[in-house]
Amino acid sequence: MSLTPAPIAEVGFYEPWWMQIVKTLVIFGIGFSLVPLALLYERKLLGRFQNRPGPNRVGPFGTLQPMADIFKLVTKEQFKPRGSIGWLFILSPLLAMVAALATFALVPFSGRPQDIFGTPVGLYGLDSSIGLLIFFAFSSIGAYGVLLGGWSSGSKYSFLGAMRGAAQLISYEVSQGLALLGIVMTAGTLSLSGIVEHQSGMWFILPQVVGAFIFFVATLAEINRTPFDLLEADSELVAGYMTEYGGGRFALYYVAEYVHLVMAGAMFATLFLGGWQLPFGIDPPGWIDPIVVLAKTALIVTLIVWIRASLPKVRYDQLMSFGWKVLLPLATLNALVTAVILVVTDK
Amino acid sequence: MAIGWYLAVSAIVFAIGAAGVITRRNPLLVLVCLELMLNAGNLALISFARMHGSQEGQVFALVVMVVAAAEVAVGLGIVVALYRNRVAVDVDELRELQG
Amino acid sequence: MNEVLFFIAGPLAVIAALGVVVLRNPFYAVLSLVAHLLSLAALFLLLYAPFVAVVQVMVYVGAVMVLYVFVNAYVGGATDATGGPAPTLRWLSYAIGIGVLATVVVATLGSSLKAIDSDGAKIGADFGSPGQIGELLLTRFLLPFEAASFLLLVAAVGAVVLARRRRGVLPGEDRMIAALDLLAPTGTGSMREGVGAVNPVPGALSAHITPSTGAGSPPASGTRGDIDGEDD
Amino acid sequence: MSDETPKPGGDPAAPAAGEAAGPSHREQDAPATAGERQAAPDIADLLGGEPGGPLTAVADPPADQSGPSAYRVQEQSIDFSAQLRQVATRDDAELLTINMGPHHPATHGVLRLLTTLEGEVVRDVKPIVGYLHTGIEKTAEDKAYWKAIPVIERMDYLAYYFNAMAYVGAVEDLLEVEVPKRAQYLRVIHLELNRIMSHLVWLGTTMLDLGAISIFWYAFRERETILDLFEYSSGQRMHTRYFQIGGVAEDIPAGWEQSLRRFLVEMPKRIDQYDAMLKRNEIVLRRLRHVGVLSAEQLQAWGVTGPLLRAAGVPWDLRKAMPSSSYEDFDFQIPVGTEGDNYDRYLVRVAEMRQSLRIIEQAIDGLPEGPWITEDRKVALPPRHELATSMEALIHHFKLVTEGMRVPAGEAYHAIEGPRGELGCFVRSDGSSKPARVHVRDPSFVNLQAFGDMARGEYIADMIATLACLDPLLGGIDR
Amino acid sequence: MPDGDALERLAHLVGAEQDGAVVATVVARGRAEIEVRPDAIGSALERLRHEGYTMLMSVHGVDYHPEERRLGVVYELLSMQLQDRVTVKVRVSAEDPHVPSVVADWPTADFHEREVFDMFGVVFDGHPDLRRILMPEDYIGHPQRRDFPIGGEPVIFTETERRNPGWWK
Repeated sequence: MSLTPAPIAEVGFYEPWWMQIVKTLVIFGIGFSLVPLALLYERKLLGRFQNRPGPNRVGPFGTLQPMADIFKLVTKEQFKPRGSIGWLFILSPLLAMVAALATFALVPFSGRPQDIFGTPVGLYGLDSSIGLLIFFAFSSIGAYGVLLGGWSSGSKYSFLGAMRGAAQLISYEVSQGLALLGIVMTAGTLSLSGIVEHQSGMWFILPQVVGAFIFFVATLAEINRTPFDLLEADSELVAGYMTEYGGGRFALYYVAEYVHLVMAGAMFATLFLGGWQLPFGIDPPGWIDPIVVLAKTALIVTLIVWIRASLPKVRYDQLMSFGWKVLLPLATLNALVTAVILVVTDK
Repeated sequence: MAIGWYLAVSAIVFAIGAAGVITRRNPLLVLVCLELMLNAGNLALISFARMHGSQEGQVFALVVMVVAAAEVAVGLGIVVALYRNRVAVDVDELRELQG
Repeated sequence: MNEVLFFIAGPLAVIAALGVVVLRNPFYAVLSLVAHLLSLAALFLLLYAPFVAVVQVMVYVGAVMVLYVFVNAYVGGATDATGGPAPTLRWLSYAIGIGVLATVVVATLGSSLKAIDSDGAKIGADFGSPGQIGELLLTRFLLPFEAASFLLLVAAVGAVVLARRRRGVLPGEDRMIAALDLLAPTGTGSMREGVGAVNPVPGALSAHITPSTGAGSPPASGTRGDIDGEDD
Repeated sequence: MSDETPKPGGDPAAPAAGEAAGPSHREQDAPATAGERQAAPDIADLLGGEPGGPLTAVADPPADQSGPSAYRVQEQSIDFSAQLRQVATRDDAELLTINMGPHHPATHGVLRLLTTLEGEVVRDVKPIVGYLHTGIEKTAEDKAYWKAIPVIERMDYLAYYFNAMAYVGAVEDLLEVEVPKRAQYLRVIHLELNRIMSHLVWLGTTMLDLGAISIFWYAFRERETILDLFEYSSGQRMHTRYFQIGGVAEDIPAGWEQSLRRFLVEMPKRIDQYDAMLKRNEIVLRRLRHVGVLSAEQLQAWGVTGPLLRAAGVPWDLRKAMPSSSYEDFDFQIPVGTEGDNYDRYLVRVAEMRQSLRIIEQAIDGLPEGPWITEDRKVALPPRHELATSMEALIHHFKLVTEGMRVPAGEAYHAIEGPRGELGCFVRSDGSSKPARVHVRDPSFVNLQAFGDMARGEYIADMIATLACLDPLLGGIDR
Repeated sequence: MPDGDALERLAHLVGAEQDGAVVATVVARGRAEIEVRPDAIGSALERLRHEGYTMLMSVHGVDYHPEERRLGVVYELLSMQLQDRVTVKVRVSAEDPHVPSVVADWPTADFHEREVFDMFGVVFDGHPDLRRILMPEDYIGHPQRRDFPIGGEPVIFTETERRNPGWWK
């Protein structure tokens, strides 16, 4: 029994059990420490877009502002509305948080095993042959955090927000998945590091520009970002599903949102921007690879923040019809055209 | 892990589902219990696939999932239609469907 | 490792299945089914069916069950019919359940399946991978595959036809008084309730079916909108 | 719970008001209310149909104060407001009543909207106002004419110059005092600056409601410049009390004109930038076009004026139609829309900002020399230097500061074109030094009535956009 | 503003609708005013609408406290065609403060009449929804009346009252 490989993951080479635990902790730590960074980055960037300095009081250049925010939220009183369902109300933010953080394990930061203290270590948590599917599986579990959180709050605003949110997440997940069919067909694998390896010649953003566009737009809706931030819809539904949340539980939702933001950047970088690969055949030493991935992630995050600074948000019915009537047919067409081209050019 | 264990779980879940279909009166929950039975079948299929080392069982499981999804779509459509037209939702009182 | 995972996921699946049958609140029953499906997905992984497991989570948990939760919230989480099944029916159901269990156990154990107490046949590394399953689906099982997809299409159309509104909502049309009119206003957060002028909770009507919105706690809690609830 | 249900009316034969209600001042009010009791059957029917009606309960609280008290009885009338008006739906439609406000990010203050939704579609909406009522009109009755200006200014807190202008104009009508030309021009400059400022706040908050966050900061940047100008000329940024009866408080300081001209050069470029961001933005177009449409006839029936009416194609602007304060001297246009949807409202307001800039430019170019407040010593304070030399000036100063001016008895209604429509002030004088009645016809108050017609049948998100484009100001509505 | 002659013509037209409807006419300081009997207000406004005064801009309540028929309701009419205004006034006694509502013909009067009712206690017969508008629903008295006492008003909220009835005494 111990001779058969672990069915969940094919890690490619065997890592000792302690290394797996260390990796888990490190990934968790990176995920958590990226959140305040992303938070600060977005606020600073928004500040510049809006002609103001942004946070600049706490710590040098306001760098400690996100920590102060999180500290403030965590130390606040925890309360539950009287109409809420207690255990679900507590569980839902945790669910959202766990589902968001779990996807972090899938991002490959380097294709080569790095030699750390004499042990070869793959710079990823999990490189499964179905990595892409696992990513989608976790993001569909994430919808439960929204749905249950809004439902258990016992408020009409939360309820409406949750219903909207769940419908939006499910609808756009379809387009998001279909948009990736093209690269899956081209690369011939669902493994994320396999997809990155396949981009050594040309990044997928060039041949799959339509797919990249659809994936990006659908991702904006999936991670609840302008112009699709209707889960919160603060102008009509106050804050949507998290209206009744405060303190630490709100912080969990908030953190999950920023994990999603970073994950969106990382996934786009992995799938379309060549992951750790650099163009023009530049082959840097292995320790550069994670930095390359993070830099590409930051690029996408910047783009998302830029969109937030400039665009209004759409209406709910417009969001739905855009998703089903524009993105979905376009994604299907993209998959079909890719398939035809593959068949024609290949054999 | 012996395959028998998985089959045992499958059998128990199937029995629970069967009992639920009989006891439950809310059509929504009847559907839910049907899902239980279908999933017990799925588990058995996949166990047998593992046992024989052939993947046909997994393919069947996938087909069962599709059938279950179709059943859910229609079933929930019926529940919503029922709810729109009637206030109480109780399978024992649905005489109209008897034709 | 596999044994540990099995003895976590297996009992969890059974307990969650029991919860589906036993829990009175439909919302909790559906959530229980979600837990059951997740533990089944873990079992599938242990059985070297990673693709089926992920599809289980993506399709079943991610889409089908969300639909259930939706409909549940929409229908208002009406509790299982008042009083539950009749005692005879309940005992009958127990009997049937046990009978089915016995039949299945006898059928599997008594069929003298050779490998039932083994770990299963030798399998390759890519057993159950998407590539293998896809190949099977598009070669040997093409007809079931097409039939299933056609079934799905028909079901989708059927569901839309079933659940759509019968007529459009036209402004100016006279409104017929329906049973819902008498029930829905209580608990929908009218101003009367806001000031405590009406008491939304007690009384047979509002206990029997909660408002169409389902916005709020399960009907069992019974104190929603009760602004006088706590300390006077 | 059951003992909390309100009891009807109390005993109609309960003892007189003074005994039960306690505070002695109620006795003064009792005859009037008791008089209504005889004449109130129909209104009692309206308010809840309880025997004797709520007004009876006003006069006669139940003698037994231990149980649910008199104040709960009043809520019978609330019941009425919860009814759904004009909800035309099929019998199988599910309705959801949702209470937006008084504390809600998108209601522009403490407005409360009792909204009936069918899915995402608004079937009925009832605005409930009064949460910001501060009794300014009552307060003004207790102040000398020229000391009432600061309170009047605080009604519509984004159009304080307009509030002051309407009130001051009405008092000047009563006094028949001549306002010097320079004062009139200075008033025009400040009014138009105020109009731009008000529209800027509208632009920022409306786009914030649509989800565009940055435009808010840009609009407030320009608003800051205008507030700096106000501070420069009057010492205050808001509620400046710059307009006086008979003129303005002070001449513009040295250097103010240069600051204003810098602003006049800068502002058109800024408006171009807003247009570049919003005017052709696909999402803005989709959110605003064909939304919240109301025909000109309906708008006029609801008494709506200002940009809303102009957006529906009616070129009605009091600055042109009934010019006061030298508006006839200036060359400007009235922007009108065609369809009357939210997008037209947006276009009209932005175009109005450009026209206001034109007016300001002409006014500052042609600013006449001369006094900035009337020479009538009965109305305006004498200049500081006269106090040291003239006994008469000292007497006038003393009389004005201690008692105020006496205004001949009569009534006046002075209406000007505010940023939100016709802003009129009704002043009744009984010949004393305090106004006997001040009533402001605030445009937001009137325009809000049309909101139900605009929002019914729209999506809930469009309802928010429509409300934002209506531009209600709760300070003005509640007064 | 119509001059004296024009106002007399309007008053004549209004009076022709109903005998003795016009009580007085006033032209003073840029303001033309027709005072009519309370029961004639509907027909008077309707007549003036035919004369081009199609918009009702405002309704003011006034309290002429020491004088008799002390409550007044002032209707400000506007004609967009003539670019002109005319004022119609009715006065009622505080003992019998009843004025027919004009909401059916002039929807804009809705909030105005509610405000006048709220502040002065003038009851508009036929108003579809005559409730308090600015003051709280459970407020007692009509605060804009001239004899309404100022100061010392207890601040009463339903919530406090419910918990501690009669606390203000």
